[in-house]
Amino acid sequence: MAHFPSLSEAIRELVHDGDTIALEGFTHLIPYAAGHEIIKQGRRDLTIVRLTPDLLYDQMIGMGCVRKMIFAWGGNPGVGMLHRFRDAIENGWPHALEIEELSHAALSVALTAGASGLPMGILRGFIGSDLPKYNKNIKFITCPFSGDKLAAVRAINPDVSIIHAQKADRKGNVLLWGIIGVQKECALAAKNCLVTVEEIVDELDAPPNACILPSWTVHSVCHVPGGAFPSYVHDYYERNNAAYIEWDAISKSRETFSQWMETHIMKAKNFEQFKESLSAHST
Amino acid sequence: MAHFPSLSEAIRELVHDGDTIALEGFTHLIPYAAGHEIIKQGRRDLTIVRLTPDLLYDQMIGMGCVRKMIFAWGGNPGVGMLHRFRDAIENGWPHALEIEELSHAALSVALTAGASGLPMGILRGFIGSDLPKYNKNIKFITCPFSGDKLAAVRAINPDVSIIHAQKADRKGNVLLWGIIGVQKECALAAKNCLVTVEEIVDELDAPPNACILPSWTVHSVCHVPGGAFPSYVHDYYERNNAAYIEWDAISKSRETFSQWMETHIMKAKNFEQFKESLSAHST
Amino acid sequence: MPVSNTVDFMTIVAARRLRNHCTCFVGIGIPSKAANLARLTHAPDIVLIYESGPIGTKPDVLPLSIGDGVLAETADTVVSTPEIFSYWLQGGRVDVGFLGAAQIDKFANLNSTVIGDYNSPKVRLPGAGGAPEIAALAKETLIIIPHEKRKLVERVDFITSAGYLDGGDAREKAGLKGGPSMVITDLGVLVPEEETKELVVQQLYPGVSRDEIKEATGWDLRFAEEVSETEPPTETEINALNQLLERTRIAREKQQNVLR
Amino acid sequence: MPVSNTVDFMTIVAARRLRNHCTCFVGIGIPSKAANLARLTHAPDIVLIYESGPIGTKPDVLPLSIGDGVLAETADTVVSTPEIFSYWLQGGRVDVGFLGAAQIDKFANLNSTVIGDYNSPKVRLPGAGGAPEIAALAKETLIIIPHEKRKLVERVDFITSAGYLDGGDAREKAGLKGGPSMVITDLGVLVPEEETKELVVQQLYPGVSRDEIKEATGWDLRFAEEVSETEPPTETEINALNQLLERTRIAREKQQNVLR
Repeated sequence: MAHFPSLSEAIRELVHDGDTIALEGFTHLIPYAAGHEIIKQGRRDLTIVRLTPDLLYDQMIGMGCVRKMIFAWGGNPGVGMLHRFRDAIENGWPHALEIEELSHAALSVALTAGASGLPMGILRGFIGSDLPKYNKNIKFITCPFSGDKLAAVRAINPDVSIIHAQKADRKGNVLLWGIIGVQKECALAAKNCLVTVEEIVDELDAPPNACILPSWTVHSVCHVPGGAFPSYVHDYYERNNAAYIEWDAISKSRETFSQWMETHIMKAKNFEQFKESLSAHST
Repeated sequence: MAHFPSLSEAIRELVHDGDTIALEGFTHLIPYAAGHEIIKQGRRDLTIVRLTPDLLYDQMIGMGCVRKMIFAWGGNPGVGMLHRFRDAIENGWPHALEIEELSHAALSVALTAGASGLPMGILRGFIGSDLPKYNKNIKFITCPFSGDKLAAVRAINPDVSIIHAQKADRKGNVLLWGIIGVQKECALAAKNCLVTVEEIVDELDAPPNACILPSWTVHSVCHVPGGAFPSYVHDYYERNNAAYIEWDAISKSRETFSQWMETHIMKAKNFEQFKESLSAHST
Repeated sequence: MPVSNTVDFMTIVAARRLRNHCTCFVGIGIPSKAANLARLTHAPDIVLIYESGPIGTKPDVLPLSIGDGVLAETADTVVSTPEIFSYWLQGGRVDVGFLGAAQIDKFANLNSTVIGDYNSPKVRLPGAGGAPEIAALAKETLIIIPHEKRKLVERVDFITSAGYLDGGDAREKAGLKGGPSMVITDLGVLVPEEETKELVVQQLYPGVSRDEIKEATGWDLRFAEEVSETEPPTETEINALNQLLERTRIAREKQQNVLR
Repeated sequence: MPVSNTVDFMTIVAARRLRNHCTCFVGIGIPSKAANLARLTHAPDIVLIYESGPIGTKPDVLPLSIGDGVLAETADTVVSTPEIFSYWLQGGRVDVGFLGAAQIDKFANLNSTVIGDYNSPKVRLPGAGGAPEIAALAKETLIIIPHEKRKLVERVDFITSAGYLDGGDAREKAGLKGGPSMVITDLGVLVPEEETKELVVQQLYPGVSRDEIKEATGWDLRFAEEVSETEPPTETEINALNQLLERTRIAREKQQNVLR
């Protein structure tokens, strides 16, 4: 059964230096509040997993939390590149960053395999691509029936997966909807799963066959309304596109980045204060 | 885009002698009306696929439509054995029946592979079981990462899949809910998909992330209210358990079976008449 | 108040084995009765999973089939069949799997496929269903089977679902974890012996003798070092079971009236 | 009325290529603009699929990112990311895939991974995203890329997504079907030559000379036997695109006001 700790308690209990963690979300429902808490608690040597690393992973990389990133597309959606990611890869700042690259399809297969208790997943992929040359966790196998060459990718089972969802009930059953990405697979692939939610309600009132994580598959549920800002939560709030656009300038230099992180994230007591400090700054 | 023919037109167009067909449904939403139409049109040499063949496939086998059955569990749920299936296997009546046996897990993997454009699917299965000795479409492969022995099953792509659903809209988008079994995979694995529905509506009013088959994945939608009788349709009608219980006695001998089929199915003009003839019989 | 028959006794013994909060993969018949009895007595937070897709289902009455509407209506969520087997069973989320079979052998291998030769069977049985993967992937399996010589046999005609294979470490060597932890019959309870994995008698039901159970078994049945007499059903167990059965009877009658 | 810039021209040329009822796997940027322009003009029944999960989406305004709420709200259904790639793309249900890249070579191989050496890149690009499987599995792919010498190169630094590999039948021999059918730049349209699969100029935009396009290309660019001048945008196309862009601008402004 899920616990209901505060976010800082939950991160302290679940996320340790050296862990492999996945904070999933495909544009929608990105667990920013949880990611900021990891940065503030100063975790180190993390392996971070995500199909579409964006601002949050850029922040974690720039703050030196990350040893390795497993990913498919690391950019600022609709805006451009991730400068802290690039600086780490191209110049080793703040330290060298190891990477393991897949495609969206292959990484979702790897997480699905992880959720399914399989050691690998298979797909029609990577034929003719250079990616397998640089990732030993992509291999080719031959179908014993058709003789087809298929790509096999090693299953991924994070120590901790963190997602943001619309609702949990008081037992800790979690409901999410809209663009659900690979969150369910990611949650089920992990040893422990932490979910931040907009609301805790008496009854989920879930439609039949909805995307639900039963309470007993979730380690901790934290009530963090607004916790996906500046991404969005379907039926709750829209994406703050301005924040994504502004990130480009903020993150371009090490100095502006470090100062912004210090001012807005490190000094804020919690995520609510972080958002307030941004508003204050923008007016 | 889906067409909206009558059921008999749709079966005539889509189902041919020698085809591999799947009429799926896990207790719920079994497409009886469509199956009866296949029997009445006298199709022969069919390969029939289903996780849980029940009365409908028993009827098709007893009426001589079937050359081969691919399945995991052939019984009368909550009641007992399928007598026509047994008579075909044990005594070759009305003719010999070829079988290809899998488990529920493996057959759902095979249909999922079919839906996914893969030549095979993999699972942790069949180790120590005698089933692979008698089914050449189960093989073992070794995971190139972990060295684990995994079962591989050949993908299944029926010529036609037939399912029953709650609703379609006027474009032919199909919505089903409740116990959805392997219907979506089965529908997407097939060259052509036929759906019988309880209702055709202006708007599906589907909840987010519901189980939907878009119109362009469906060949034909037939409006057949009550078409899943004696199985059930969630939020429409309950299972007629008595019909399942009565089937045991009806199907026990070749004579009572043949007479019942003649009286109730072959003579009925359509599925509505079949149900009327049953009610008349039971009063 | 006596239990009405041995089926009820088997149900109660099986129910006792289920801990609260455990995740139980349930089939129809005695497994479903036992799992729901456990839920209504000592294990209110047990998680019941049916292979048709419902997870965390809490039916008031017993389903007649594995895909009954009542299972979907009272579930925490209903997923597809591919998902139930991949993410949930194969994903290692099932503590206890319940199995029945037409035959079991002394190493707890199960046959639900054929009696006689596969290609020209004496009796063609319904087949594997979900059993092979439940037997392979649940953390432990409980097996429920009537105690008859033709059912408890030296060697099954066909291994549908692997138990301990040839005994000893054969299962482990084949790469399988878990395994059958208990066989509940209508005479007593068998468990695999530590080293050999041969099924031996651990409990006898009140009034059942060693000779009687040996006589009803198709191999030279041995006994555990300590054999206990099974605790008779308590009043709580009997009442809860009777109420469940009564609710089920009423619900089915009502349903038939609606339909015909 | 002139088109406002070459991006609009590229959008319109790409949109023309999309047939009604075709299934189109769309990325953000020009692909999304072009696909929605096609839907609002000659292809009202085009099926748009975004890799974040929406199928049959009909946004009134252009999404800024691939997972925008407007895509989910107007879709026929929204599935998970694993499903979009397995059942929908790999399942063979995508007629046209749209791709961009940082580099393309003369056999239409695409690089969106690194400029320079993989292990110590000059420029680290965002990476593959959905591109390798779209390139491998869509029945055809359309590629959109600005026409610059450093982008259209003899040999890409890194093959992220396979085009025709070394040309000729190399792609087919590797086991891949489909392939790039058209490369739309801001100077013209290139297509793979029948035999060699080398990209050659099929269309030039009005006012673009052969020398100009050769000069902007990193290999010795050749021309198809018949090179046509691209039809200028029609008033219908221009109006539809301008209205779409205007609706998008207003919606984004409104959104920002809500948020800050």
